[in-house]
Amino acid sequence: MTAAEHVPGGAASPGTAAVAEPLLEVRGISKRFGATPALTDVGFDIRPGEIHSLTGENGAGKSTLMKIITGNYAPDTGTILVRGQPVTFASPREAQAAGIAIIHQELNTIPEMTVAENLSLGQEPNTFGVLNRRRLVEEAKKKLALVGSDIDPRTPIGRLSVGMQQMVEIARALAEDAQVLVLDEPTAALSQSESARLFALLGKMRERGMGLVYISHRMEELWRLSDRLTVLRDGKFVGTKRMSETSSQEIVSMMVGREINDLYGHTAREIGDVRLEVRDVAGRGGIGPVSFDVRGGEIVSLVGLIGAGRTEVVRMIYGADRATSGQVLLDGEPLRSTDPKRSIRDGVALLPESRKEQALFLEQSVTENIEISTLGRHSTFGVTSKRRMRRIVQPIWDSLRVKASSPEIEVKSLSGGNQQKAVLARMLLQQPRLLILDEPTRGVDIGAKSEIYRIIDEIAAGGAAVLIVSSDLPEALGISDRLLVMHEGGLVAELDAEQATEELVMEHATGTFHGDEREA
Amino acid sequence: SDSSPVDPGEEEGDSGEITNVGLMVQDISNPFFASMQSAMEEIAGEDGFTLNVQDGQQDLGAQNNQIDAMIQQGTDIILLNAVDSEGIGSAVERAIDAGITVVAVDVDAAGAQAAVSTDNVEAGRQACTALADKMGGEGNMLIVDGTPITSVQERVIGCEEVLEDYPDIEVVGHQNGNNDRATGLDLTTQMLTANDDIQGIFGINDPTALGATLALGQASREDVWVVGVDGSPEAVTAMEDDEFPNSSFWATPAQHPNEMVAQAFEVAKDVRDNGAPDEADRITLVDPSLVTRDTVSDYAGW
Amino acid sequence: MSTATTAPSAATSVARREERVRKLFYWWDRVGILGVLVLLIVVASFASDNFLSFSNAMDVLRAISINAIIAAGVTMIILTAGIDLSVGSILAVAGCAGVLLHVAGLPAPIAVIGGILAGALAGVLNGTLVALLVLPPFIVTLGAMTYLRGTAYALLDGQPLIANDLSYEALGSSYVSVVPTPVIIMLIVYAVVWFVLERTTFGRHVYAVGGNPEAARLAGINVKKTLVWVYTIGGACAGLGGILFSARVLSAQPNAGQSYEMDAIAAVVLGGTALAGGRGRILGTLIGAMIIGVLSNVLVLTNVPYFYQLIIKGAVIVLAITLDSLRRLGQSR
Amino acid sequence: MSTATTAPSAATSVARREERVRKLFYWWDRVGILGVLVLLIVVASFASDNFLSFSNAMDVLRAISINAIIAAGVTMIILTAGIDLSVGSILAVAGCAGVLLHVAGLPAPIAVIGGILAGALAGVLNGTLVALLVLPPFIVTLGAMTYLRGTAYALLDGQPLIANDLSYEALGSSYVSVVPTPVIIMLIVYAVVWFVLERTTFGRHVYAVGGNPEAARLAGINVKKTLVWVYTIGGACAGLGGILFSARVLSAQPNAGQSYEMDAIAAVVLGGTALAGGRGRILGTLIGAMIIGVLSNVLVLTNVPYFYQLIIKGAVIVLAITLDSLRRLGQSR
Ligand SMILES: Nc1ncnc2c1ncn2[C@@H]1O[C@H](COP(=O)(O)OP(=O)(O)OP(=O)(O)O)[C@@H](O)[C@H]1O
Ligand SMILES: Nc1ncnc2c1ncn2[C@@H]1O[C@H](COP(=O)(O)OP(=O)(O)OP(=O)(O)O)[C@@H](O)[C@H]1O
Ligand SMILES: [Mg+2]
Ligand SMILES: [Mg+2]
Repeated sequence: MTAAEHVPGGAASPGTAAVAEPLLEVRGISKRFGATPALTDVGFDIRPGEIHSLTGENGAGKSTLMKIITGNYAPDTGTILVRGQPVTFASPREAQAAGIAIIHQELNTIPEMTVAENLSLGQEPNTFGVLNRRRLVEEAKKKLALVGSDIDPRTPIGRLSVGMQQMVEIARALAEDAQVLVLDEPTAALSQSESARLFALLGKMRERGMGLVYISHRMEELWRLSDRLTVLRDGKFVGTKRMSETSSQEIVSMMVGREINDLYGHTAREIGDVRLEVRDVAGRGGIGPVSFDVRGGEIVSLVGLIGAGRTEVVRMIYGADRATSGQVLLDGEPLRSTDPKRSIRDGVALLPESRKEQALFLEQSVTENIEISTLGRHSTFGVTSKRRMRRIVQPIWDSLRVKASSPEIEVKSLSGGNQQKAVLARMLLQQPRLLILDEPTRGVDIGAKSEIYRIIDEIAAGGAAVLIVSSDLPEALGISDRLLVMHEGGLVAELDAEQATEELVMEHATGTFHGDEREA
Repeated sequence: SDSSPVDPGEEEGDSGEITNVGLMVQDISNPFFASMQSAMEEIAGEDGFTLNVQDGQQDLGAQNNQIDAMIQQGTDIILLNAVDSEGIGSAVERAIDAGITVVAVDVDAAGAQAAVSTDNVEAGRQACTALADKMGGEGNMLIVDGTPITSVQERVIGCEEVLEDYPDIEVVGHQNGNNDRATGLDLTTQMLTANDDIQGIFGINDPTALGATLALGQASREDVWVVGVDGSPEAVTAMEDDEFPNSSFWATPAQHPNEMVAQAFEVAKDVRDNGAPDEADRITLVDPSLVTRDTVSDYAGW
Repeated sequence: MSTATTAPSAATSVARREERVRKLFYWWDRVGILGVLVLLIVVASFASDNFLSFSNAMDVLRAISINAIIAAGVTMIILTAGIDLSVGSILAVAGCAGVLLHVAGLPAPIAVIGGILAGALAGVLNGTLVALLVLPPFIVTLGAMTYLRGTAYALLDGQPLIANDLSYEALGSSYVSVVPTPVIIMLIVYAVVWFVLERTTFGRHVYAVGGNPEAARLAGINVKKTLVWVYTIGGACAGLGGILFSARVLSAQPNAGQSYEMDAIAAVVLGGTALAGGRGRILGTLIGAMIIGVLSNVLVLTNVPYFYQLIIKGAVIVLAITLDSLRRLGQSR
Repeated sequence: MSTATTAPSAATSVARREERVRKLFYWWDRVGILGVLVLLIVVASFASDNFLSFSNAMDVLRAISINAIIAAGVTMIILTAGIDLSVGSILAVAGCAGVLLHVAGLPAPIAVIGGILAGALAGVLNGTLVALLVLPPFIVTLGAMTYLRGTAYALLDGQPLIANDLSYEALGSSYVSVVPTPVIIMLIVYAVVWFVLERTTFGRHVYAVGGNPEAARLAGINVKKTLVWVYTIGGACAGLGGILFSARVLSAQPNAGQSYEMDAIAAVVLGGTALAGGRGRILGTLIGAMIIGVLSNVLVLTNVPYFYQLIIKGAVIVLAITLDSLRRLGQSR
């Protein structure tokens, strides 16, 4: 683990005035949802010119705490102080007026509207209700300039990448002269380069004396950005530490209540014969042609910048999208790969990139979500049995250690990481020969991550070929045997994970590599 | 009052030749109006004009639009069975301004040059007189009403008028259906549950009354008599004992849609040749003739 | 329950109690509108002496049977986030088909099956347009409502076709012991649809397709096939409704079933199925249909004038959904 | 366009060209169904000699004016992911209110405004139930459709109220130069709604509420207020429709406007507005209404028998949406 080598940002930052009065402070906050206590007696504060990180397992209550601070929920008990003055926020608007803004975990944009319209939402420039469209665009340009972006404000925001949309949201918050900005897992859907841009921006904001709350599950980001760090567990306050006075080990054990020694849980796996052969597969939008192999028992990561085409490639293998040319072979047999149903029958499983949009049935129970792809296998003449299903689901449920009262509850009431485990359980039930995972640990806490890695490793050890798309470089390096680097739709490098470094991967991924060790 | 600067009807002119006739009815799925259609189709075949039949779907707005389209079409005669006799007035005026001869059929239409219509109030009177007599002037009865449109309401008015002369008959249930068999059946079934002691039922038209008859059959009720209005073929079937043994259908005042529409067409031709009749002769009222189980064998039908 | 068994650990017993509470909530969440129905029945029995009798109960059930059968199919369609406005017209076409087959001299089972198949066929067309051409179901079935009505008229040249000796008359008017046959058929339909939705893979697919079509596709569900089947079943249910209708009125009525789609959708939505798809229960629909049926019945029994019936009916529908929604709000607090 | 100006740099000219292409696409995306309308007009003018005349064009526009005005309001409601099934009944109530005010001797403007206000009031009730009690719009407005119809009947005791000297008759039957007044009113309504949707903050809020209510709320938009207003405007539009209807038929008709909600929704959806909300254009609705109007008109003109009219009408509606969807599919490739 390289994270510990980073210099804690706070130590060097001139803005950190330990004596400064907190911009915002909460004391004794509790909040229940029905029978579930989401927060119990939590305290937290944020000072000018600091980045205060918040971390903890999925479902620890981080988002809930932030929603209370920003006026989305009312706390059951506890007080909120803004610059020492007790306040109550009846709505997000009131919190905004007090200089507190939030970038939510889920995007809050309106896809059909333009960037400019999204930026001005709720406070459109107008005279007696009539829009001033020129000012709308001008103001949008100014706001975008705050985050150093020059996108055309007239583009429908839905056409932008998640990262760009997030920049728009940040621009909106900055333009409202926020003193405190909360970012709830902002990098979960961002590429390396987009994250870098975001971090630079956060640095500037800190220098300007803003207080930033940064929520993340990524250890290296926490180290890179934070001045202080607070850990929540099961809705309770565990502790606040200055980064200069703590260690990775300590943070992890604060989060999960135990130590995680080997995050990636590598076992000695036996690499078998070639299972997956991708031959000159090309798709729309200048993707490919790409060719590569994955062997049984092998874990291969597909890395690259956002938009490099990794998702496209794996979707074509799975048959979710149509390839314009090329061939895919599994154990020597050509995969027809025209639709996912067929692929599943042929032993291919795909964990899609976006769990809410592409994987989950939010209104349905966890069990129903897990069993959906294998119903046919576990039914007699199309008739299913609840008992039989439970018997099949239970062991997987247990082994994944999903944090929920019962497998019968609706999946939407699970935290993000636990939802991801439910999707992974669906893949496991398929007992695939080829397992494809697109961003398998996006938004997942470190405890769950280590379990997911352990499961992936087990599947590979069972002889399956595993292909992972990951934007989390340390993860890709840590878990895989081999890395395939993509750049602008093509495969540009194949690297041995043992020898590769983050820097080397980035050089290939950005197309700035000039050495001659290219293998692919 | 319509000051249309464009008057397309004028170009066609009133050349004696009839090339285009429009027949507008309120509800074509009712056999009563379908009978009008087939009668007119026959005449169209003989006289060699084009017949344009439009269904008003019980919607005054739709009939307005249909009249406008007929004006465009250069229609010579409109035989109009209006959804609402007064409400259609402004559209009739437009048609007449455009040089079309408009004759109302079955129900009057405000502004029409002439009308051939049944006396619906009289039909209601005949039906309920027959029923009251059959009930022996005493007992409880039901009225299965229909949608609130002129012709239906007039029948109920006629019926209630008659019932004032029968103080020993009480109307214990009065519900509105959709002038069809199914709602007649459903409403009657439920009203029979509410009121055990029933001797007679008046349905505002034959489909409704036949629905009531089915309800009685399905509830195995005897000694209850049903009357309708129209004199439709199904009512005839229901009254012919051997065809429909359990039927409690007693009587229906027959109206003659086929004759009525043919007569209306003759009146229209007359209007074109000799001008509109004066107010006193504007309406040709056709009295319904009562058909009962006793007289059904003499009834010619539509 | 036996106290003789070895005492379970405290933890297990708490878990069991929680499980029971959870199940209760589960059940209540699904059939909560039942409370509204019960309330309505109580009010109705005060309003009319004749209401609470076995024969009136059967009247109500018979009166709702056709709407309820149609609504069962519509429930499945709405679960996939679709809608079917053509069920009323399908009913007419199927009734006409059934009677025509009877008139053509074919035996009763053939006529009945023919009618249901006619309905299914109309559903296949709806489903194909919705699934394969990805058209909005609202417009597809609005179009179908219009052209199928035209077809029903055209089949019979616009006139009702009376069939006093209808071979399958028994379906409409006979009794099984003391229960009217249409009511029995309705209960069978609900049992079957319940089984299909709750106990078969196809049922799971219906919920999945309605909940998240993209996820369903990636999970290996043939979304298009599922949709075509759902509309086909919806059509078949409406077809069965048409057969029962014709058996009840002993005739083919080309104008039968007008605006039935609204009654069916009202039953489905009152029953708690979300128009957005993926969430709802078939039992709720039955209760929704009963609410509408009881309401109509008691208004007739108490001889309320037509205009006021409309006012009361509309108000009670809004009230019912309000009560149901207050319950749900209370729960989430 | 002038070539005399100093030549712009190559980059600017490319940018300008792109801007033009972008605008073209924008436009085409919004009014693409226009192509279907044009096609229909071409077919219609071959089918009937009487079709392509100025006076017939005015007839078509006058015939659609009421539906189009109602549909304008319904467009706003559907943009918020809602629906309004009660517009037909609102039309009846508003017409009755207008005529009753006239009969009571009040001057024309008061009667007209009174009718529109009656519609708006019904809309306020719908909107309040939808927004404040978070009830499904479908059921709320289905209930309203029923109780408002009852109210219209009750207002007039079921009888049409004839008013041959209606003070605001001119709204229904007069001309402004050669254009019928209802058509002018329709165009004004569309201009206003277009302006509201495209050029005011309120319009932006309507799209936002329909596109992502949670994001709208977080951005400080008063979602509930927006919803109440939208249903109110929808009610006012239907109320205006009722006034025009009564002016056209010189009477209050309590059974006016039945099933008009379907025509209005059909126009909206044909016009490209998504029932899921957030996406659509008011101009599309006008074109959708025109498609329906041209279709009805040409079917009467060509003397197609009634049953076949229905079949053709249904089929053309499905065909229109198919063509439109093929265009969209083609575009996304
Ligand atoms: N609206 C809600 N209704 C009911 N329960 C909720 C709601 N929101 C959150 N919870 C529950 O409250 C707890 C805390 O959730 P929260 O979203 O704050 O966790 P988190 O720390 O942000 O997790 P993650 O890292 O997965 O985002 C969880 O158990 C969650 O299931
Ligand atoms: N919503 C979108 N609209 C337009 N183009 C898109 C969209 N999403 C992706 N693309 C384009 O598709 C191509 C491949 O994207 P893809 O998502 O496969 O990349 P990726 O390497 O998996 O990146 P990511 O980290 O986003 O998953 C890129 O050119 C990208 O710009
Ligand atoms: Mg969170
Ligand atoms: Mg990707």
